[in-house]
Amino acid sequence: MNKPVTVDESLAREFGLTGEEYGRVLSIMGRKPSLTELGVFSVMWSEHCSYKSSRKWLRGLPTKAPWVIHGPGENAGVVDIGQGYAAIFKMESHNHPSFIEPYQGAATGVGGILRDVFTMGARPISNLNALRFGSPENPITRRIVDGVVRGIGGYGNCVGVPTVGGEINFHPAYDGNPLVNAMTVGIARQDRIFLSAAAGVGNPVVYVGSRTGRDGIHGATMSSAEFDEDALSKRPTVQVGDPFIEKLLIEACLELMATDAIVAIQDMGAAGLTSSAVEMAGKGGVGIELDLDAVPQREPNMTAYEMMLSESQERMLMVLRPDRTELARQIFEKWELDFAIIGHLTETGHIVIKHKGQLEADIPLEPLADEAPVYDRPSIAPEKPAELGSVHAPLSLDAMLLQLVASPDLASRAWVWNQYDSTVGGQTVRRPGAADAAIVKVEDTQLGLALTTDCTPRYCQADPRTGGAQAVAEAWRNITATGARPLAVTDNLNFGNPEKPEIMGQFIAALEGMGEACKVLDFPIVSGNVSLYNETRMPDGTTQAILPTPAIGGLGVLDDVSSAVGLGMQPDSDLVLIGATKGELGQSIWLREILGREEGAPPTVDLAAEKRNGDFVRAEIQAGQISACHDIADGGILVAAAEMVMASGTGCELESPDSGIRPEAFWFGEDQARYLVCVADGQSFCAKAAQAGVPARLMGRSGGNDLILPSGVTISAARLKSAHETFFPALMDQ
Amino acid sequence: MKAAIVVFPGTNRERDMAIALRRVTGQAPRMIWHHETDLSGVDLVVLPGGFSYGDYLRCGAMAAHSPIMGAVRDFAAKGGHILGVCNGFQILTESNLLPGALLRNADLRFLSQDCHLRVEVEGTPFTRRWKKGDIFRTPLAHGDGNYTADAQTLAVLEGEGRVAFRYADAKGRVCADDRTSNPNGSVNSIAGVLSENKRICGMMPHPEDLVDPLMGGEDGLPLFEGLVEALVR
Amino acid sequence: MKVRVTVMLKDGVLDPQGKAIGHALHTLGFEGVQDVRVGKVIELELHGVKAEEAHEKAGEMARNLLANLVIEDYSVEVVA
Amino acid sequence: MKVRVTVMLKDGVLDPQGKAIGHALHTLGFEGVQDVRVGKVIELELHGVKAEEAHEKAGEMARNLLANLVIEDYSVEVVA
Ligand SMILES: Nc1ncnc2c1ncn2[C@@H]1O[C@H](COP(=O)(O)OP(=O)(O)O)[C@@H](O)[C@H]1O
Ligand SMILES: [Mg+2]
Repeated sequence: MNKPVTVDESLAREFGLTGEEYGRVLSIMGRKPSLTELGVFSVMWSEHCSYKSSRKWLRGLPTKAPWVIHGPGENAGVVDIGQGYAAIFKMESHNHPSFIEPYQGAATGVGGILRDVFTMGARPISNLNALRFGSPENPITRRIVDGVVRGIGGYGNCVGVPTVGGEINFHPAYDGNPLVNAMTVGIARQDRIFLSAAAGVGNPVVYVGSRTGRDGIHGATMSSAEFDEDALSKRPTVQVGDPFIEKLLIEACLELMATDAIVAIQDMGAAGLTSSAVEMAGKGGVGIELDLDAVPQREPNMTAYEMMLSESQERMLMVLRPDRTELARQIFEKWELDFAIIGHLTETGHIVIKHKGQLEADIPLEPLADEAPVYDRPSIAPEKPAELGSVHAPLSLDAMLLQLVASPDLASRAWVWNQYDSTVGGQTVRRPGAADAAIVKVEDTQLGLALTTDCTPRYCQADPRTGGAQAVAEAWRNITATGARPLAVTDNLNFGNPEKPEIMGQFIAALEGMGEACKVLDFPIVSGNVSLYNETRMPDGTTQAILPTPAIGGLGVLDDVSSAVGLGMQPDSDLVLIGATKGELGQSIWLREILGREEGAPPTVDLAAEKRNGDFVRAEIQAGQISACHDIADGGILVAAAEMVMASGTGCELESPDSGIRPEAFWFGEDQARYLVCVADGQSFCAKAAQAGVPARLMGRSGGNDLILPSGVTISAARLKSAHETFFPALMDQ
Repeated sequence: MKAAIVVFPGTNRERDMAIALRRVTGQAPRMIWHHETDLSGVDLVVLPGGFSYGDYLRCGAMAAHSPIMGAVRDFAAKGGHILGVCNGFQILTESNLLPGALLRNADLRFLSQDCHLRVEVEGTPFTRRWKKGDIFRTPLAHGDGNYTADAQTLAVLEGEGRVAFRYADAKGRVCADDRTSNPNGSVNSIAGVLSENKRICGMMPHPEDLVDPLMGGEDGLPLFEGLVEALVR
Repeated sequence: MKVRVTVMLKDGVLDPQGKAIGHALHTLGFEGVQDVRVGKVIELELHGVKAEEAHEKAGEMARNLLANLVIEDYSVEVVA
Repeated sequence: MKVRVTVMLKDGVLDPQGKAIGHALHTLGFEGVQDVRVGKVIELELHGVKAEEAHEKAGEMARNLLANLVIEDYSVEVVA
């Protein structure tokens, strides 16, 4: 080691371990660990890698269904989509790096999640991203939005994976802690799926991809700590992404995966070489020995500690069949990528690290994994929110509608998605904005995937249990609204500091809600990621947590992709409202944007109604009875109708609301489990719905280019659009 | 028509192009890795879109020096037909097989959207299925599509009828200063140009991504059908 | 006054462009090229200031806008 | 030898990046900024050559690869 450092409890604390955890390290090792060993323990036992605060609760989530091939525990979830194909997908956060350096933070977030998917043998075919930013009024928000959007585009566009969907919210709670959650979906043949469990004592351990530099050392521990002023001094940990190398890595890995050379493969993500080596050997129940002299290095004089903890991007670790090593080398050389045999599997059950003739680490893998801390942290169950009292509309319906469609959370995202290549690959059937979920065809088949990300953090803040269930239900509904069959979920659980009992209480309640929704909707969770400590330390010493944000990434399948419907209003149709309306305004966008209040309980989530209504809608789409469909979410019925009009330019004339419900509650209430659909004959369609026990009523008739309110007030599609499209350009190009 | 698609490190729209070509020829085009140098038996060489060498330094600059480009030059010299789309267009200008250069988009952002093109010259292998003045829709996706050339070069291009396509609005109106119809700021709204013999065409938008009603239309198809017609042997 | 601000990636920060260019130069047959780093140069024409002040002002611009100090270093030079 | 190749857009070629930076500097309250041009700088470490040869070699690299002479000019400087 270059610098003589004393390994002791205080250094362990600096590395993010508690005194008790350090004690555990001492007892496992039976001696004082070396610096490199302490580094390995600290990253493996960080929140990011060990899930120590969340693991107990994640176990309760439903993860199984007949179509689930691999659930949580692999690099990404794998589901059967039919005809011998599998969809492989996962979502992952890059929140902290994106605050420090928005462009590179977001770009490397995309790069990282792509690797989790192609490491399993899938060709990535779509990216999505779920983003949360601070208040638009905060001057730094603009810089962060700009960097994050450029970063996502810069990486995704270059690697040639279309970015087809996502979501964006603004709220002051994210001022010092934006959320960047990236999701990748890939396709593989079911018989060509690659796992990470190493096998075969003596088999070579091979390193491919970019060289190792001093990037992001302790990135995993950084992303497990809350933010304070010191964040700035942690800046040298920023990693720079190289999407060009990633593209070569994808092609080279897929080419190698077409042979029988690979025994096991794992990307180097958070905690780099350490976590990939430990996980591969650990899962396979073997030992692993690495010789760091063989690691391709970008900088001179790197220490073992630095190499083991580096988070340099675009690297993979593989265990190969010894007789195929040369073949693999040739493939990687063709793609001009570094290829190095850096070790082999052993029968010791230890990870042994050698560098410059020195033994740098020798750790037994079993206790490193099995004795990793798991905490049952104290929690306080969230209080039920007070019901919203009576509220009154201060403005006319048309004025409120125009204000809502122009508001930050509802305004057009075209400025954003127009910077993402959404067509590369030639399989994008519905681009962003065209349907409730993006639709991508599976090349060489008629299969289609429906992809979406959803979460309504303000609901989760008011009532985490309902909010968690709502996020799952909305993803399910968005997939259903295209005609697709929802299959499975990936999640990204973004919360504050789990050491605070109220935050832990939010986390537990949100997971309960999610779990219940997944169960009732038969929509298992097959992969995901947890991001805790999303808090900002304020100058006065207090900390501000983000809104609880369990982002849900949903995936559905269409057996015949041409059966998918979009949300654009179709001409000369009856517009029908599916689902019951009480007019729930608590925590609605209307309440926040028009009255400036964030109050009340979120809308009720009735999972049985959700399922009944959704199953009916999907069946009718599949039967060719529905020509357009849009789920009703933020902003209620009127905003949904306006969105349908803006999407196609075709107008509609709306009927009067149900009597007994105040107009603002009818039009802007956010009651769940509802859809607006275009059908040929509304009367008979409603009768059919009634037979299925699904509430439905005629809502209007489409045609022309105007949205006509029951009062006769007319708003042209063009006027709606110009209100809708102002926000982003005005914020960003000022 | 025997088509070949050149693949450089970082090329990413070769599959889209292969789909379009297969659609019109009924056979899979040959995929040529940039290290190869043999183009024998090929009627059409396509340089597809993507980010060859990550678009580092300048888009297309490093690919222009790939081994295959020597063969492409010879192919051109013998009167071969070449289509370069997006990054392929940039590679053709960097190789001096087409005049001018492609600068960063005027508003400095990557653009991914549909645009309308007006066909400016008819009867070439690339435009024979259209009439002069026809308008078609096509996606574009690039950060550096802002075509420029010096005044003299422009005069030659315009004078010799070598501007193949111009950005226009849906009605065919061309206005170079208007970012809604000329999104990247190209001089004279130029979206595609031709070589002197009109056998080499470079264009920024992606007609290959609009050849299937499922993906939103077949507006790009005539380009490929025209090529098959012109190059049938 | 004409001022030139040069912005380069900090030592140790990966420079994907530099790496790719180095590789391309090698392929083109240029030998002996060891390390390639790519940066930006911003030339500013500043009115109404003397050399020293121009230098100072350009430095301020670099810190505020031209350089991303998280990953980049800058230097200022008064050219004319 | 360390050589620096600076590549700038030719006079007369529109430089939207320079314009945008000029605009942003103005918005930030920097006054007297007249003209802003943005270019690239490529720093090369060349082995086994003397200053003069390094200069020549770098010029050749610029003409071959580093600059596009249709739109750009370059200059070469031996730094160390
Ligand atoms: N919230 C969650 N729900 C379900 N599975 C999860 C969740 N968080 C993590 N997982 C699963 O735990 C495993 C480890 O996750 P992670 O450490 O994020 O993966 P990686 O090592 O690829 O970064 C993965 O299989 C992931 O899908
Ligand atoms: Mg992984």
